[in-house]
Amino acid sequence: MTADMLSQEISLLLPEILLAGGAMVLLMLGVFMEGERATRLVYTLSILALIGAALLALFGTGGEGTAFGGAFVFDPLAKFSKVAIALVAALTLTLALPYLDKEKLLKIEYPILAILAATGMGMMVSANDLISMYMGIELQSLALYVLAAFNRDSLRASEAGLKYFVLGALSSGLLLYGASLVYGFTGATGFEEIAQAVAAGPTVGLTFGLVFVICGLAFKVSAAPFHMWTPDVYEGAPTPVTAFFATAPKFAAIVLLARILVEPFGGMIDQWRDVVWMIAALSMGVGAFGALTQTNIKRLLAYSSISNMGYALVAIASGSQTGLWALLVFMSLYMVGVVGAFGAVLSMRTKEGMVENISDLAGLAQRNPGLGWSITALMFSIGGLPFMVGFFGKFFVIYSAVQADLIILSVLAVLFSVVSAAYYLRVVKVMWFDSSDIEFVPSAMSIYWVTRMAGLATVLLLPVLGWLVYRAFSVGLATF
Amino acid sequence: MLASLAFWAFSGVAILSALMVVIARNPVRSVLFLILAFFSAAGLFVLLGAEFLAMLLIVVYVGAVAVLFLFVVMMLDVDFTELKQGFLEYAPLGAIVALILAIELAMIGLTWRASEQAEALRAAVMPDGVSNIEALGVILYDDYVYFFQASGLVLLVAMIGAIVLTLRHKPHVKRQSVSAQVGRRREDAVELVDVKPGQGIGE
Amino acid sequence: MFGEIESLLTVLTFVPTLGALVIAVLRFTTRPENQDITDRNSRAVAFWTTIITFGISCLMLWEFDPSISGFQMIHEVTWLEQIGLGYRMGVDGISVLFVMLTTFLMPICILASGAIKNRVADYMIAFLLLETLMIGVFTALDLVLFYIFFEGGLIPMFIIIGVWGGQNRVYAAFKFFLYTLFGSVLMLVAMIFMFLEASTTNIITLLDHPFDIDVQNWLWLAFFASFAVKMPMWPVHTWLPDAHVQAPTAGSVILAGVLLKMGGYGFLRFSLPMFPNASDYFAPLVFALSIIAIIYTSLVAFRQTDIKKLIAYSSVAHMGFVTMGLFAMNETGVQGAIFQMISHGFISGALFLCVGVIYDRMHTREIAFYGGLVHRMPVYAAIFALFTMANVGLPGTSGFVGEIMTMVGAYQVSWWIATGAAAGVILSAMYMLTVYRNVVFGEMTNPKLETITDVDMKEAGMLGILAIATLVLGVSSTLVTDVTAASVDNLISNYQAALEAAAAQ
Amino acid sequence: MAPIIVVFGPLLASIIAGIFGNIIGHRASQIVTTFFVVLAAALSWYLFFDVAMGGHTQTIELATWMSVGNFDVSWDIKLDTLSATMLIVVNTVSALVHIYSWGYMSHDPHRARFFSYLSLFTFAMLMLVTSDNFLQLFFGWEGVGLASYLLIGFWYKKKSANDAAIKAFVTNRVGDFGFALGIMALFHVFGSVDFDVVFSHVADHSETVLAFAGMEFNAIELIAFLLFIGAMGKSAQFFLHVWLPDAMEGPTPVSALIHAATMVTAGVFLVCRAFPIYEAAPAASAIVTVIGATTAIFAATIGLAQNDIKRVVAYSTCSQLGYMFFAAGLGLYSAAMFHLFTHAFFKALLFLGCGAVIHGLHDEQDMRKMGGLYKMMPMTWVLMLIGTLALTGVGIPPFTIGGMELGGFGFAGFYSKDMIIEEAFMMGQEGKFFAMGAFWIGIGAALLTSFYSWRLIFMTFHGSFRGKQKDYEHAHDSGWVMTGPLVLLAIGAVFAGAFFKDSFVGKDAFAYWGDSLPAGPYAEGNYPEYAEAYASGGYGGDAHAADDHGEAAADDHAADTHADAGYGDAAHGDEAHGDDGHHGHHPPTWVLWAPFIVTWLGFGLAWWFYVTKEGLGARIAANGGPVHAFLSNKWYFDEMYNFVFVKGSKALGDLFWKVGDVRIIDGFGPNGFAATAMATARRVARAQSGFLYHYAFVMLIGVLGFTLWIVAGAGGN
Amino acid sequence: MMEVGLGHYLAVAAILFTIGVFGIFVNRKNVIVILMSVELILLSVNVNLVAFSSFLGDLAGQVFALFVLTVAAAEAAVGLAILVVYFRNRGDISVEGVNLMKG
Repeated sequence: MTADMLSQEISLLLPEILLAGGAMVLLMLGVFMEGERATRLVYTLSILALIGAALLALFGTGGEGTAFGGAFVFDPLAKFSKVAIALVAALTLTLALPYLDKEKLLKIEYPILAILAATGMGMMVSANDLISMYMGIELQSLALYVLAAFNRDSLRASEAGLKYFVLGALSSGLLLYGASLVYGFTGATGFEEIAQAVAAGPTVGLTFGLVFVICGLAFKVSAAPFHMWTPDVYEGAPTPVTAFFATAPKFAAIVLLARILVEPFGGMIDQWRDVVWMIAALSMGVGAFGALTQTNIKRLLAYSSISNMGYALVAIASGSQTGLWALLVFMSLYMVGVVGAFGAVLSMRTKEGMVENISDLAGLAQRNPGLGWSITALMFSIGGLPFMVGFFGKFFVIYSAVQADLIILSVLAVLFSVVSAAYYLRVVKVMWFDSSDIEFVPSAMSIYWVTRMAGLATVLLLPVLGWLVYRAFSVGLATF
Repeated sequence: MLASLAFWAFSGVAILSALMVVIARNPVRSVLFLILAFFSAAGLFVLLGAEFLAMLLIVVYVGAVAVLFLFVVMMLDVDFTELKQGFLEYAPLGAIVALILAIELAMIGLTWRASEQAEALRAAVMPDGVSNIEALGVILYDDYVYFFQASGLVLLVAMIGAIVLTLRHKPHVKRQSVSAQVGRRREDAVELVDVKPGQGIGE
Repeated sequence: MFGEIESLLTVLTFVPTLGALVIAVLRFTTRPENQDITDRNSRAVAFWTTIITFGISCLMLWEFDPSISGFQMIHEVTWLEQIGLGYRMGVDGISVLFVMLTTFLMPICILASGAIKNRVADYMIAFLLLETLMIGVFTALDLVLFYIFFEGGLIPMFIIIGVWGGQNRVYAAFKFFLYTLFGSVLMLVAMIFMFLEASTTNIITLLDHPFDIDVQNWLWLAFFASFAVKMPMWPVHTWLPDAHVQAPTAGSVILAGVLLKMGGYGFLRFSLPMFPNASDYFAPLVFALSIIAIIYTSLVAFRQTDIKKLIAYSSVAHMGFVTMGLFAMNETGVQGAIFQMISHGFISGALFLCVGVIYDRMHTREIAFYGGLVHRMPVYAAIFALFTMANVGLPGTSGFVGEIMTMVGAYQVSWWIATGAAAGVILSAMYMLTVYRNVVFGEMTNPKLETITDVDMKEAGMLGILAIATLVLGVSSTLVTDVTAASVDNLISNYQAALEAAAAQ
Repeated sequence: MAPIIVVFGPLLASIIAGIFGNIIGHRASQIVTTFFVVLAAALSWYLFFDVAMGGHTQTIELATWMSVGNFDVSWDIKLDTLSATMLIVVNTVSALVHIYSWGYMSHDPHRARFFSYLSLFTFAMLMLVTSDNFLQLFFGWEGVGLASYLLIGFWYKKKSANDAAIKAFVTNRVGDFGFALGIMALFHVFGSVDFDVVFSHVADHSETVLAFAGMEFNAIELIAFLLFIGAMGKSAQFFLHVWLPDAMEGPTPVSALIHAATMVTAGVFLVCRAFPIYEAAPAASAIVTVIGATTAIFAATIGLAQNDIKRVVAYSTCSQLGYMFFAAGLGLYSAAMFHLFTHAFFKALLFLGCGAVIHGLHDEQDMRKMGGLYKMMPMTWVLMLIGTLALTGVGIPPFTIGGMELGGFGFAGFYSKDMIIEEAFMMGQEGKFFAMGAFWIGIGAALLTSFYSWRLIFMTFHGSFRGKQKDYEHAHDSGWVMTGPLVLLAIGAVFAGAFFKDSFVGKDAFAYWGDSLPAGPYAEGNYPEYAEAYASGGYGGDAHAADDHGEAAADDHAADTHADAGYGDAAHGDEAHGDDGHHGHHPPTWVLWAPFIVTWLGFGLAWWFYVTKEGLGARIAANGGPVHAFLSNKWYFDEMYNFVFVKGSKALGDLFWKVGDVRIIDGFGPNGFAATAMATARRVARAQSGFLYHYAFVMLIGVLGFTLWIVAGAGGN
Repeated sequence: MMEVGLGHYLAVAAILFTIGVFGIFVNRKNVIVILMSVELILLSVNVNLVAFSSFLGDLAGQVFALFVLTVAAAEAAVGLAILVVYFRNRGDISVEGVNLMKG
């Protein structure tokens, strides 16, 4: 391996290197410069590091290609995902600062763990080998386990962390078992090699391995029946952490799942489609029904996330180029909604502290019209109702499903979307129809603007939707 | 023949001790059985020619992880008498699930045949005449340096995580600070106050 | 002279949105203590926006050439072109009048909202957005665009019902929203299927695209699920009475006047021309449901104790005539159905306004509460009588023309359809006259009514305009049918051609 | 211009009085409406002579109403003899009623509205009679329904008035249901609803078959039947008669205008107008006859036992309409029209006379509280007597003494009613079974008519007063504004029959009716030379015959139908000519005298019951035999209908609403679905127990499930 | 005594795996035992990987196992840290207590 080749390969990793290096530098910075100002500096720099990573992913890498003997790949799919992940992570980190400040949780470890998790996500979407997949997942997961329990003096947070960890470890076990079977039956860990082996004809063992891998990853995207942790962890973890959970890791995991199913196991679509089909249908169903009785907005969003991951899986189930770009468009638009929604949740602070009940939103549309309108738009967008961009996400997903002749699944998808519309509507109903005296204290600038902008974006993105679709479209073209 | 015998012995012990991990009443015993299971597994590794991993298993798992478990078990003051109540409630279901899984997986194992291309697809062919540890060492820092670095990051996260979660600065615990002791000056220790009669020391 | 304005329809569609934005700016920049000023300004802005919109729509009608059977004033903008979607607007003889109906009713609705005292700005914004979405439905020439407008309208309506509605408004709003959403999501799947089949969402192209006879039935059913709920047809009508009863007056007017017409419009635009064979195959089903709707809901209406609910049920019955006429698929039937929709827009709108007049004064819609209103409100009694008669389908009012034309059309298909519909005509007289008697005639026994005042100038003006429209169309139906004739002829001839082609195979 | 003024003048007046009534005041409203209607009446007499006598038939097209494909309907004014005749009936009676109402309604605070309604009614009726197509006719048809609804419910405070109004409207709607279906069927068969087009193509479709109610019918028969259902409703025939007596809740002038002279005769007009259809539809015509005859006797029986003075007259109207229908059903269109014409005079007279009585007694309508009024109200008494004589058809039939034929003479009803009865007999002679039945029913009804008419006179004007003495003392004849119209009507009631007999049914009938109606068997049987003269264009050889008949001749069918095929039953024509020769169309003398005899019999009976044995009737009523109860309760029709239709539809409505909509549709539909969804949601939430090991189970079971699925799939492969 | 083949090793791994699964099922009192069950699962994975590696003659499997070991150790550290935090807050690690959040 020559130095040229090495630098060429390393340039593909620049975003990850920036983040990992940044994490270490910031850790030093934070440890040696004690004090609140230093902590804030670390936060700011972390956000900048994430934005930098996004920019690097967009412009700074040395083209596309694989590195380290094919273990790492930087292709349009990875590029798209990394930009999205880094930006979303930066946004959620922005949302976190005021919250942590108020809740006396302002520690340097938070942003550092966040960017390390983001590094892991970058590795996930770039994974081109079972081992790199596993390492990426674990890097991300470990950071997230810690973040979930970050508010260590809170019983709920630690319970959330515990649940997340135990189940996450179990899912890792499943994933690994699957990976070991795949390795055993193909003789390789690299995706390209696996693809070759798959092309030669799937075996039962390989299928088993794949099913285990899918199950392990389904846990990460909180798809049913591996979703059970989601509501509890969303509820228990500190809200900014939940916001982070709901966005970037989901994106990374779903892209990873898509990559695995499409690239190495593309030849086994008949085998895995049924499984993904079932998982998708179950997720949509559980997400739709589970949320109906919720009173806590974070739990509600957890179920909403389960259901939306179901839609993402529908796109994956179609197993086509269309499915892939539909997935990317869907996820991107969904991210907009979720970031905004958690911004809204973070705005729910009264003089006594944070509130999380849906009923606390009562009368918001009147008292705080800006927030009220934003949440309304965001809810409709997440729900995929027309006129908001979220609709197009679902539209393309179903489009890809119909194209793949998954008619029943698409009908199920739309029917569950009606059920889930009920609870999005309930939030809107509480804000618009009910009234109460609860007064929220003005939220911090970052939360204020993120919420408002996300709300506006649900409509303002409509004209430029074509651009997004175009980007995703080219990713799809390049991947297949 | 001997190898076979060793296999049966190691695997038998591993399985039995694993079972005991699960059903032991006392978590301390569970940990100890876990250690036994790891030892046996290490034996299997040796049989498979993976000496380095066998050693690693003992060093890392037995030496670190299992001991960590033991610490935690003992540190957390758990009421062991209660712990096994309701044990049998889910056992039948668990047994059924486990049985089916075991049958399925064993079936898979028995159907194994290397993929036709497996020969060609091998990423790191086991070199002849080189010890296991050497062979691993050669590729670990070359072909697999990426994973090596990544595992470093994982460990960093684990470290940060463990610290951020468990480290506590207890405000009332007095610690020795050498620099503070050395750098102590008179002004820090003594304050002269001019006390007026009948007024006492007040701000 | 305005022929050059390609984007006339786009302007028309989005002018209300602009108005809504203006109000939103007003609303967000006003301090709470100046609330009443904002309210006043919102009303004014909303009113003038709707008037301007109406003016633009008149311009559109002026530009419209009824002799052309295809689409006119097409406006296209590339949008999501990679996958074949696009922003396309246009009108033909079928849609142009619905646009007019919408823009015509909107100023009236704004005026009729005087009783709304709280959150006026939000109310006006919701209405203006609703107008955009409604116009969009009728002008969209792209499947997806149509769907967006079609479904998007639910959101403002949901809020209108839920915020400014009556006692049980939450239930009604949810029922309205979810019921209609349920219907239309299946249509979405069908639309996507069509999109993939024809690889375009351009309605103009799709109209000429022959869909496989095998899939037509499924597609038809999916579209039917949506439009049948929207119409609403029996047995998926139960959302309507609830929604109507709970909605504020203007909401009811729009709901009955325009939103229900979207179902009929959908049949005309999609089901009939795009799936002719399936339409033919399912026509007996539609007829059966229409007749059941006419008779069943008329009988139910007869037993209502709430005026609005009664009128709502009557709307269901009248929409039965529409579906019956549409699927008769002859000129009389289809033109009659379109006419009936337009006419029903005026009549039911006016009836809801009439209810609104007394509701604003007494805050109840119970029939039993009223009685003898004629003593205190002679002008109101006269106007209400007129619309009662129009709803009954008295010749000379537009209600009759629509009913007779649809029935004549239906008779061409089969006697029993027309017979059932004609039986409904008897029942409509029964319930409308009964309610009229109980509300307006008789001794005034309720002392609370003694202070009730007659309609004021504004109310009389609104109702008067509608009355004139009803009567003029009643004696000169060609005003409407001439506009629609070319497009309907075209529709029918294509339909017949498709049936013949299928039969020839 | 004149036709337009005739038709639209009343509308204009109605609008002025209705909308601006409050502004211009009652007096001005009265003047405006009366002016326009009187003007219309005058002009319609002018048009009558121009059109009917002068033969200037014309059709004025005003505007297009509907034009969709073939369905092309315009607003027209068609003037031919039939419509001109109706014009004078309508406008004359209407004008007189307007004038009469000046007096009758002088104390009512809502006079402007009343006059507006009256004029509106007149307009609708005029639209009806001058229509050139079935749809415009339907417009007028429903328009008069509306006006009658408004007028019956004029005193809107009275619940009974409102109920009666609704009953009238809805019952009429039932009729209109058939009518509308008839129109649809017409359009289906003929592709047009214009009279000219339809009538000229009737023969083309004699074999056309229409499916209806699961059976196949001859198209023409079906259409004829459906149209007749409409006529039944409007003319209060058996089954659909229930609204007419109740309609007496309206002010009396209304009863005179609507429920005696004009609106109720619209059904007869319709049948006559559509006679080419009925001629081609023997079965439907038979139904018309049967229903008409049934109504004639049925209504008469009920009339026997009623105590409300107006109701008696109302049932009498019903009964007389029955006569007209059975005449029309037998093909005696001209006779039916003749009776319609004369009936308008004497029935309006009777109603207005009743009004005068009621007015004089301060709104007392119960005959049991009247009596001996002839002293206090001599003028009214005389006029009522004239009306009764006309109604009962008093007159002397022509008889022969010593080879000398003496022409009969009598009141108006004598000519028209006896003509119907005699012709029915003639038809029966020729083998029409139901015609003979109709004849006997006619005789019977005449007896009953005589009885109840005289009963009314005797109970009201003779004997001793049974009400409050104070009322009796204040009873008085009305002023001239009310009596004047009565006198004019009385003149009509006396002379209209004699004067117009020749034109309507006699020798001038051919020229009189022109193409609008066949002259009838009497004229054809007795005056064939006139027929020939007319057919050859010689008689009254003016432009009329040349122009219009020329046009009509273009369709040979129409001419043929008149000349030979006759009344759908060729046998009749042949026999009539064959047996009786030239002047052979004469019924036996006993037939001529039979009505005369029964009329006097009825008079005698009434005299015996109510004068000789005054109080006997009351005693019979008090003892209340089942027959009396049956009659005074109107054969229990109201109760039956109330039970079947009103209660039935209420019950059905409740069933559909509370069970269908609420329980089944909502219960299983949205609410059921919502409940299921919520139950599912609760189950999902319960599964989310919060326990770690549960979550792990679910995961592992999921894995197991998927692997099993794969195994099953692999096994399947 | 039959010749020991790959199948035997895989079977052992499978049994270890199922015991781990079984452990999660039967244990509803102690989180630590659940963690140990997870460790058993990871052990079974390692047996699998090493066995495959050996029989394929490919070192990648052993490398994989090596990283699994490493990560598992890190995981154990984090997991036990979380457990300690939870115990500090609650004073109990009974699994049945861990259901503050549900529904």
